Amino acid sequence: MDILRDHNWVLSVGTFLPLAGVLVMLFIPKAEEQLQKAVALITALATLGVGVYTLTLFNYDRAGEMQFVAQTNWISVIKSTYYIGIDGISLPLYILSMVITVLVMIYSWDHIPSPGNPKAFLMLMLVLQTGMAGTFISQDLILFFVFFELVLLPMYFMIGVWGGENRQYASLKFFLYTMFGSALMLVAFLALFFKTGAESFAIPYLVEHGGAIAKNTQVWIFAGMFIGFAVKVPMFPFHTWLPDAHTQAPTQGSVILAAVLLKLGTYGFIRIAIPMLPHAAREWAPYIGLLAVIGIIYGALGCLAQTDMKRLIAFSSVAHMGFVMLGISTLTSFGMNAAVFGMVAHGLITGMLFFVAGSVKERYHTLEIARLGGMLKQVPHLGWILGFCVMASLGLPGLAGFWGEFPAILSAYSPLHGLSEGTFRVFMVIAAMGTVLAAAYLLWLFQRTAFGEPKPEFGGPSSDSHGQHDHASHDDAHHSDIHDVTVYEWVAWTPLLIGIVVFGVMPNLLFKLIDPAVAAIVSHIGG
Amino acid sequence: MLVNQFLILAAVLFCIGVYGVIARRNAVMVLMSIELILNSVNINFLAFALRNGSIDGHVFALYIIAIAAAEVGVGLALVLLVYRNRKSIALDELSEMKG
Amino acid sequence: MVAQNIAFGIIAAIMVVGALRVVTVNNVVHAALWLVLVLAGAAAQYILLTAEFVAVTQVLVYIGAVMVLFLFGTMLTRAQLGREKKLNNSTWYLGIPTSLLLLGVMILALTSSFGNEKLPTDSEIVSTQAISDQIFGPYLLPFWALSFVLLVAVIGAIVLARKD
Amino acid sequence: MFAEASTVAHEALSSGWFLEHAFLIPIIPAVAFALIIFFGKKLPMKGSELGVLSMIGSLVFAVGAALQWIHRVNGAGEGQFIDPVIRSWTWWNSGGFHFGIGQHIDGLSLTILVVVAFISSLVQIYSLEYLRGDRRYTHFFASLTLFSAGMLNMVVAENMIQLILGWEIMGLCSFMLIGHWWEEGANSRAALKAFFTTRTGDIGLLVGTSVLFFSANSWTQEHLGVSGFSIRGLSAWALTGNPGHAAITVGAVALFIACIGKSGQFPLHTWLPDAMAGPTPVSSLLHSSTMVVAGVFLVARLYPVFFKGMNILGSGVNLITVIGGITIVVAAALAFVQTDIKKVLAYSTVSQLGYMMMGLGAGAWMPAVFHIFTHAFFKACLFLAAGSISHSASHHSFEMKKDMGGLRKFMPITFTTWIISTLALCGVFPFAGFFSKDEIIDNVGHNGYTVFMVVGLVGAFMTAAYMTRATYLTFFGEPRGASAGESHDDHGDAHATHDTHDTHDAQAHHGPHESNLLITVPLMILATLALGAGLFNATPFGESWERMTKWVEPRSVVVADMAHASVGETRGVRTDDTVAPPMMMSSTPTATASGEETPVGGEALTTASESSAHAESVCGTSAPEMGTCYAPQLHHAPFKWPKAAMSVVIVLLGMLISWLISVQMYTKKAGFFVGLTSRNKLLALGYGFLVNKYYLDHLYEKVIVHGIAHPIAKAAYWVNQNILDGIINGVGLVTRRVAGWVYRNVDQRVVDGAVNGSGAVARGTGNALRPVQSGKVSQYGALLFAAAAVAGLVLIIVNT
Repeated sequence: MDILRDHNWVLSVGTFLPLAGVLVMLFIPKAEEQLQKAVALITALATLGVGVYTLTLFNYDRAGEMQFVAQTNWISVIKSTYYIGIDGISLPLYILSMVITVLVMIYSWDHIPSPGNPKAFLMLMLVLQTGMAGTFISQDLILFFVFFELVLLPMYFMIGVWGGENRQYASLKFFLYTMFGSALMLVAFLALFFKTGAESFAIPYLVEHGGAIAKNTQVWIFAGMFIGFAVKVPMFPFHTWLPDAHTQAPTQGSVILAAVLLKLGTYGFIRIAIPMLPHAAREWAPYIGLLAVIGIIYGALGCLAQTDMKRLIAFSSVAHMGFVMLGISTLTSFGMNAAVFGMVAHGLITGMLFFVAGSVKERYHTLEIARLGGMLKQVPHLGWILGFCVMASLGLPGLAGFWGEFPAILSAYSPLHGLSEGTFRVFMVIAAMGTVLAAAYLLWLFQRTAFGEPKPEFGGPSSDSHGQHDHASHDDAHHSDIHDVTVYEWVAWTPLLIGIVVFGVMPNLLFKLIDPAVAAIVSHIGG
Repeated sequence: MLVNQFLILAAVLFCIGVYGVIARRNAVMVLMSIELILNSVNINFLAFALRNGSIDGHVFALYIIAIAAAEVGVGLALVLLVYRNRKSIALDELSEMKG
Repeated sequence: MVAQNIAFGIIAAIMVVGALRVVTVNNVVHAALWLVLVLAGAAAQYILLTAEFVAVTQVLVYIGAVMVLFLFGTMLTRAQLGREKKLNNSTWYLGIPTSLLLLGVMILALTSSFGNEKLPTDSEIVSTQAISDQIFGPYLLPFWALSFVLLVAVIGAIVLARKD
Repeated sequence: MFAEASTVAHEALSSGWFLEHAFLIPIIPAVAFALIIFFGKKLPMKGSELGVLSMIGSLVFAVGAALQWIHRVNGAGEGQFIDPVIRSWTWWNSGGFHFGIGQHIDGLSLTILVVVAFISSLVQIYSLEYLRGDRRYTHFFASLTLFSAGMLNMVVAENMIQLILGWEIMGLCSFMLIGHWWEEGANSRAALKAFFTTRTGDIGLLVGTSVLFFSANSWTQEHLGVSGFSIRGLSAWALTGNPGHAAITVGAVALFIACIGKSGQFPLHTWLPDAMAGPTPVSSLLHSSTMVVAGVFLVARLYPVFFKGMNILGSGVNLITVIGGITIVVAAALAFVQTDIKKVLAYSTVSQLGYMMMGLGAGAWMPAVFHIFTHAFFKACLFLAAGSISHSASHHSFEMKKDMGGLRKFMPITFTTWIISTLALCGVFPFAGFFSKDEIIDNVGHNGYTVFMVVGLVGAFMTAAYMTRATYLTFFGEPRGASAGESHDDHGDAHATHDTHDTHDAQAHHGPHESNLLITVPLMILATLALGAGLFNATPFGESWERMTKWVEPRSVVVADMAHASVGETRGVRTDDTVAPPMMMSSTPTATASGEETPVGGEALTTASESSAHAESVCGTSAPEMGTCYAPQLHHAPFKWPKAAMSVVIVLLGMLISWLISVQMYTKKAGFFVGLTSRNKLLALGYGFLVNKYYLDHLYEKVIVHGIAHPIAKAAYWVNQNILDGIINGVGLVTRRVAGWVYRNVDQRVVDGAVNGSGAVARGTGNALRPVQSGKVSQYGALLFAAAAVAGLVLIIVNT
């Protein structure tokens, strides 16, 4: 029996289990909030359990090949099949999506954003989980597209219903942007389908035959995919939805958005656009690289200009995804390894940063950097966690961020042969400068918010009463709820923190997985 | 008879319906335009059914008719409700989704 | 064949005109009546396409039920029966380029793909039995689904339209 | 993930457990750090005991390894290459290559290991007392321990990535420790500045590493079976692999930029004085003796790369020497106008680092490394003494003019240790500084860098002068300010808030007194070393005394490398990279030559290098036809007493002049009013001066001091504060401005605007996307159908 097809049920189960949970929750009355939360959490945990089981079954010596492959007829009319499988690139992201969902569930236990209604909120989250997991395992373009879009709606409602004061604007912007992108993406998919003889939508088939398409056609098709994915990433000119969406979304929304949703775009590039259209990829690579470095510098400048903590973190996502895209644009296995690692690392770190931002907002009712301060004194644990994430985010070696950042810079020195080395070396230097800017804005954020004395409005010492102060003396409503990290937050955050350290110290945990899979993909580009 | 004469007729009807959907202000009118569109689709189905000598097109045409009936029912019910709430069925006054 | 072509031409002309009136006329009731005309034309076309049963259903369901619904809806919303200003909204002009563009694209696609391919002429009328065999054979599941849809629609309509 | 490596047994060279397990040295404090963070607060001594114990543990391991290394060297044959003890495990792999983490232990790394572990231990013991009762006692020790872990890791690093790891961790700890008292904005700003400045330099580190990696990787993989990050691989590649000139030059320059940032060399040195905002033990450990030499260490570590890249010994000048030389003078000049004792020491540190850089740039590898060694002791001692003063005498103030003076009576031990270290710093004969600093100056001259030899001598003169001034202000003359016992809370409380602990404020009010044992014992130990460390490599006393040279300096001989054979399997296996021992290639004429020429005894190398005139190892000058080089052939200046005497005289002259000026400036002025003591001092200064003292007074005050010294120094300081500093701050400011502008105009208007433009199709114009989302179904319909039409069109076009 083919080892790569053993246990091929695990993926389907892991993907669709959340929907079962949704069904169950449908029949639980709205009033039973605790029960709702419990069911949702149990479902997420069960899903994660399946994911872990997948990890144990996964054959790490053949991480380069698709495993647990399952293929059955689906929409025979358009020759689209239900075709799923997982390899070294998909696996980390697949698991990441499950972990993040669980943690967000835990965090939601006592952080249901207004206007309440945990039932709908958690159900949306479970649907989201299905969409994310499905996107990472689908081996059929139509299936991929369906999951890709399935992700869109729950996020739209999350932002639009549970978001901040300006939520409708943000959610519609997010929605229209991504719809616009995915429309073109779909056209590109169809064109690809017809150009390869309208035989099949299966990704391996298209990867095999896509290269034969005439170069100019490839460039056009790639353009469609590029816009579709670049909006999701987001890359430089298409990034303006991100700050609004992040700023307005509820904490859970921002976390999932940053941790997983942004990865759908980059994953699409690695899995679909580049291997299917190698010639076009070579044509586009310098421009992608250019946009990537622009994004790095530009996002950093954007961060420096921010006065709102959450918005700053959102902009930093633009910069970090710039590094990922730079790695991808080199079309070398070095770069793509860095990119995939960067995706996971950014998921952990930025997700964590958004958690912190959410908790700060909950305590101080503001994210104005100018108004915050002295967090280390008032909420020491929260402050130190923020510091830790800041250090991880600016790419400190020994923490996960470094392994996405430095190899990306490294790879830019020698891109795939045939690409202009000079151009990419310039990119390398610019990207390296980006790291300094990153240090600048992140430390600036940390210094402004965590160091110094707490502001008087939040119970800090007013100018005359200097020195130690006890919260008991300040009990007006404004900062009576400024407390340190709660137990739910600890439970929800610890795995992320541990992950950041572990992957930072032992990067091979991931690289060992990624490398063969990436090599398989790069082999299609002829790299 | 050409295949195209039916298909193009359907296309024309379809586009007229589209125009109606876009241009009309009165909800009932919009529903009517949608009916136009559905019918054009039906014509297509039947034309292809004849062309391919298969019978499935007929079945789908029937389904579409049924669906259309349901849709009109619900649609008009909605219109009634809206009218009852705001004494008007002018669509451009319903802009709740405005950001 | 000539006869059929002529019939098609006439009916088609009537339908197009009717459809145009539907979307242009300034009176809801008139529009509804024009729509009846178009639907009848469609039924005629179905017959030309050897689809008797569908044509009959069209007449029964649409012209019978749907239009009545429309008229009731019109009455209940007290749209005055006479001419009515501002049946079009402020941005109606957007519709023209859009629909023309759409039409162009479709015609382009159709002509390029079907050229002047002919329909088979010798095909006999599709018997109702054949259709029912299809519906209650391979298409049984969709049929059930459809019945549910109708049920839901009826209930939904009642719920929505109830006065309380 | 780290699979145990199978270390090939060295049949030729002796090894030992400590050598083989040197990688444990950084791991001990790393573990201790974790323990302190998680359990420190619960422990009886708030976790400090863990820090101290871990440092002592590392020290034991380091010393053990060093002894075994010495044994290894002594056991080796003359002229034989003593290959470093390298172990490596796969850390990460990408693009089919494995990249290792492990240890690269040789004389250099062991020297630094011992120094770092030793000074860290002393400083931590010192801190037990100095920071007693501090608000963040535990955090302080945690950061200190983590710093040691990072530094030790950087020193044992087997490859560049591992080195960067340690390098950045040090930067982080420096950030946390400078900002230890972050309640005050000034401290956190200084911390930010330090981290940011060094980080700016680190661009070079990233770029340089990338450049070198891609230039070297294929060669090293083929010939040595190690990656292009490996230090061994890079050294061999630089000397043997005929590297492309452009690549290695760019790489070396880029790396050197990082060193400039980290070691506070000339353009980027401004962060170091500000870093004195941190607690004194931090200044003593990080910002004088250990962390700031990281840049120097990097140059010494990858010396072959810089040797080739900078064309050292190839011409009379190169980037490293220039930067080093400028730094020496500029920093020394700045030290004259400081009133904060720690700032004086900071600038002196900068200028001493300049010496090391200059030495390395001029091919004086051994003296530079030896100067790292000695400098660590006496500079750490000086800082700790300063700390002891502020702790026990001057009420947590470091202002020499305001709060010190005449302390020698109150704190005899501090005074003695300070004097010894000062003499060592100035390079007076029997003290440690003499043997290293003088060697640098000597070799720089000998290698043909005459200009820089002069610079070095000038620097020595200035060093002597400003140190004398500082000493005078601190320990002589009248007690002033806080040391006079008066408690002025104007700035006292500012420090009291964090230096805290009322007990000591109380004592400080009792007036100056000697610190207790926890502080004085480290001082005495360090002073002893400042006195004696020079004997480790006492060139003047003949070659038998040049132990460091023998033990530490890598021998530049051609070795045939066995690694080719093992490349095949080592590549495949994940436990790879462990290097087969290089073996002596008796066939190579050069090696045998250097073998024959050597007289019996341990000093094979030195003779080889002295007789290098006729038996020249090709390493460094040209690539050997077969085999590999790991170190360039360097020359050693034969020691000549006259030269040494000259420099010593210069130093003494500097002291004398400075002393006279100081007396005239600081005491004489007061002398009119205070009276006797100062007159006594004048008498004590020698009768002859009494006669025309006003004339001298006039001469010194007006002509020399105000006429020359002050303007120059002040100008330099002004340039420093306003121009260089201004540039750095300005850059930050401008960046923020630009950012703001870009954000407001480009992001919000142009880019967003372009997007919103599409909305304008639907209706008129307007900000944001509102026009599109008018919420009107009809417009949505229009958009939808139009999009569908466009999509269809595209589809048709693509499809036909």
